[in-house]
Amino acid sequence: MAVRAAHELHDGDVVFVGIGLPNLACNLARATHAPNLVLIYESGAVGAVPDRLPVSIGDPALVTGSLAVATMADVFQFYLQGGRIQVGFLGGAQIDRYGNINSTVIGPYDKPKVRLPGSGGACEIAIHAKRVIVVAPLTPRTFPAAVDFITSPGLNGKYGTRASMRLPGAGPVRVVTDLGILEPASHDGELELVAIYPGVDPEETKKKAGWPLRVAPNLTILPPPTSEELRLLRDVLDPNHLYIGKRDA
Amino acid sequence: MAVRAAHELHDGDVVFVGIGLPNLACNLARATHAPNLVLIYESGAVGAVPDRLPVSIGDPALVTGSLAVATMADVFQFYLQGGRIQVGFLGGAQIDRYGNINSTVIGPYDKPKVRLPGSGGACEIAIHAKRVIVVAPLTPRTFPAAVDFITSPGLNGKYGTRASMRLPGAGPVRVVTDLGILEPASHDGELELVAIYPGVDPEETKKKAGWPLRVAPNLTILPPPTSEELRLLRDVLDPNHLYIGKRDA
Amino acid sequence: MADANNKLMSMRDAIARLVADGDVVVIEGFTHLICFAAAHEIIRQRRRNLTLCRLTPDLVYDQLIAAGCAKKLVFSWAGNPGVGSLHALRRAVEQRQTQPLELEEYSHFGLVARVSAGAAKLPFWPLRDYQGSDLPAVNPNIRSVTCPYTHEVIATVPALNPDVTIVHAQRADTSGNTQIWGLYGVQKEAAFAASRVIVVVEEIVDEKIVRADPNRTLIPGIIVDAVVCEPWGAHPSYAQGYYDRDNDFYVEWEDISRDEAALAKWLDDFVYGVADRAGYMKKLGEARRTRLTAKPLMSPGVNYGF
Amino acid sequence: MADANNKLMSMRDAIARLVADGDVVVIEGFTHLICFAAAHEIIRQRRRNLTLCRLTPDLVYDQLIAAGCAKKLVFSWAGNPGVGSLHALRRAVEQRQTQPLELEEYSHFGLVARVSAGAAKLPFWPLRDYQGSDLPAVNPNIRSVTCPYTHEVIATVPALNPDVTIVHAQRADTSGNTQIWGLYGVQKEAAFAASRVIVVVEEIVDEKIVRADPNRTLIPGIIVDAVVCEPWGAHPSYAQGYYDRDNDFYVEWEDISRDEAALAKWLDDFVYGVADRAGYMKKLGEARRTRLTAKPLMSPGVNYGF
Repeated sequence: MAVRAAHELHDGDVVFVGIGLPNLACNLARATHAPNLVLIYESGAVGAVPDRLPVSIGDPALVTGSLAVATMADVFQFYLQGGRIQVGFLGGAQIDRYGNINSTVIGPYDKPKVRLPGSGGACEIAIHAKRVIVVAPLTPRTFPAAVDFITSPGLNGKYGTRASMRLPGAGPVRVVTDLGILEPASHDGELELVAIYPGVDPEETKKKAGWPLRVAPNLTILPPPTSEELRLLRDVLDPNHLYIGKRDA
Repeated sequence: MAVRAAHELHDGDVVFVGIGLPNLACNLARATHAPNLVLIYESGAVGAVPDRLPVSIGDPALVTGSLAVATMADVFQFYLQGGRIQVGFLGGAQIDRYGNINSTVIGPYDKPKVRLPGSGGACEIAIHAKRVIVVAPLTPRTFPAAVDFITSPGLNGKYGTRASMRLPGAGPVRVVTDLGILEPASHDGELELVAIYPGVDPEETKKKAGWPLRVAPNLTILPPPTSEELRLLRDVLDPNHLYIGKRDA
Repeated sequence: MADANNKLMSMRDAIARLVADGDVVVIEGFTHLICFAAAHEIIRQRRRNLTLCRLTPDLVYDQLIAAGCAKKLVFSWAGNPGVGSLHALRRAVEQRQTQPLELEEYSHFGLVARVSAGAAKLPFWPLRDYQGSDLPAVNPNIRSVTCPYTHEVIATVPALNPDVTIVHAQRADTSGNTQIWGLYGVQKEAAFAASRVIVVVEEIVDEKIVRADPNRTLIPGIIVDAVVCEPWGAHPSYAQGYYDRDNDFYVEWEDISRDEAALAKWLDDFVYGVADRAGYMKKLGEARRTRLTAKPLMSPGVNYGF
Repeated sequence: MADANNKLMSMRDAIARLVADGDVVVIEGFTHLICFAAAHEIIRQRRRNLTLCRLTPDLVYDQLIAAGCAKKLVFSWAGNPGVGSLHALRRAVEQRQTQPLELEEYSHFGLVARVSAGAAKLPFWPLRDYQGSDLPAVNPNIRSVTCPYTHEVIATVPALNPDVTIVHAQRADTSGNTQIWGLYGVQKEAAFAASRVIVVVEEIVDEKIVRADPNRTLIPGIIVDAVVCEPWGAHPSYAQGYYDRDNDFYVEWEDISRDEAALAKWLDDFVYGVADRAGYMKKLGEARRTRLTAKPLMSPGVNYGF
């Protein structure tokens, strides 16, 4: 997934980075095709070049040697709301067929079965980032037809479409999973399978979503990660395999 | 006037300082009875201890050796609007009987006889500072019954009283002139003569305002500046007599 | 305060004098400079019914909740950064005890906006947020205004003005002029928003040090009520230039907090069982201290001359 | 820009490419770091019908107005700081020429709020101001909203989003990561509010210098379009650590600007008559340069290690 996520980044993009896999993907992209990627963490570190894999988004390694440190008021008002962020990475406990994301509660809000951490910056990232890339394993539990709570808006839903709500960003334009990539259909914003990894069975994959997952007519088979990409991930960027297992790469 | 203005300051006051006489008064107060005065300039210098008489409110001497530098957004939002400023100094081309101040235009706004600099921070200082001290020479021209334009609100006027407008600060509680001190009457906020310098004739002084100037029953004669105060002003604080003539002291 | 030039006091006195039962309390610091030392003293002094506000409750509020100090939590992301859950908090919410914990939930931007309004003494703050989210449906404090120019509907949050804000920082003088470098979080806004401010620092420095680099001063002494010198006061979070984040402890907290008994024992050992921060650090041990101590990496100076 | 890592260009090219007739232009800097070099190049390139926005028009806009570049002025305090009047501006307003100068007037707080809204891409900014003042009566852009919590009426100003903002600073790298110390003014907000940003610096430094002290960076390269290296570019204003304010010239301007002919001659000599900033400084003379050069007063560094 890290490799696929890295491929979604363009050189020069200003990326709002989370910890874990997104961070890894950004560093892989910087080490390969996107040397001019600018990483911004909601903690206020701008242009960070961490010399170790940060465990938290406020890791001191993100500050030392960075280009700038911003107050969080500036990060959210001037950078994010100001429209300066091209890419935002999001994950979530639940993602519905329209890319609405739940990171708040499983079950009813007032009597939750599981209390999740909540939005953090996710809600505003989903609204303001020009493009949102979602990274999550494709399972029926993670991809139900409808989420228990909408923390971060997707492409369509009970509150309307992004256009009707006049949201500044394009929302989740790509969902990177462990089996393949989902993309919203242009006409209704429903996520459909547009690409799979080599050796993955599309018929099997269709069963992994909580709704009848459409397969794009032009379904493509993704090339396997290059040996160089795998070497970077396993030996350089995540030597202790904190975030990547074999499959994840 | 500098000496009288200095006497209006209490030790520990946080003062929003302008250039010229107010600055001189603050430095005199710091050198005498108010060593813990904290000087804040709208330019963002906090706790400045200028080693030369600053010519502009952004003089580098205000920054070097200061306690803090704030953005102007912080100065106006967090310090002034935030209610952290005890004293603001204001001057003006015209001050009316209720302490409304004009520093915008002489004549009509659209076809001014004289175009003055305008508000700067004066309007918000008049609204938010806990106490405002006005410093101006007492002449009919400077103290008309009504001003041509209200730049900064006083105690009463066409828009109502400070209470009816719910203004956070007390407004111009003291007007220091070259002849004596004016203070607003508690019942209607009209400025009246409450103190004069030694040798000043109250009857003559009454003629210096553009309205029938009331004299407070308990009119006091102010003590002359001490020799120490004069020495500080003339030899130490304003050696080149940029801001003080003999009389002004 | 009595003496504007010396607000120095012990953590015990600062908490005793400035934090009362039922207060709205902010202990800020986004991953960086989280004042655990103050939280532990609040636990030792058994404050109750506090409304705790923080973007990320983090371990610091999980501990206050476990110790029974909290009545309500105002937050925007309640996880163990990089690890997982805050189990004391989850227990309080998922298996509603006799006295359940009240929650008021925002996004980061929303809570940043609340302290910004508080600092500016405005009753609300406008932000472009929450369209298409369920958050406003569960939080009636998220409202809106119509722009008087474009007539757009813009979301609003109300001002947050805590009774007391506790800020950890690298250094301050005895008047409370406080300098911070590295991540700022919302420390400045939280301090200006509060009725009372406690600054806790790694080092007390002479006013001359502050005046030698005024652009580093984030919080002016004029808004500070107490200055506490508490080296390592932010552990297990970190202080840039002083010590690293104790990521191992954040991982250990997963198991400690998951088990109520283990958590109670931890509080007995490391909070109730020690008199102060010095005692806590002694208990933590020299080895960990040595491992976490920051290596020197000094920045060059700049010229303030004219 | 073509190359994200090298935005370096001459002042001539920067103005030619990024400032057009009719633009809304902000050259900020509150007494400190006012980019006269950019203004002079705008005059030389004979830009017309500009809407000039600044808290304090200062000499820099008095010169642009005298040279006929301005259609409109948005401001909050139009005087010669510490001296008196801006006579070109006063003539344009008091003795309305064939094409009079349009004025839009705020207080400092109001204009600070306008650029803050612009930087945050909000359509308005709320502030507690203007009650009891005639300013709203002469400026229909000063309006109000009702607080959705307290129902207070709070004043508002509209966002200011200039076509181009020109910021002077002490130093930047070639990507435009810009560091400022001493007075900040509204440089950060003005830059974030603009569609195009030109940064003019005393010194181009290696990215390593910027990264050695990231807390000093006020403006990130990602919002910068052009970086111009122009030593003494802020004279007669000043650059902390580089040169002092030329107070004598501010005083001299009183007489120069009072007399239209003298002002025209000054423009001929010091703006039209020189090719660039180097020419201006040469004309200004070595003696003045020497007198204004800043003395060294270095701040100590801080530790960024962990």
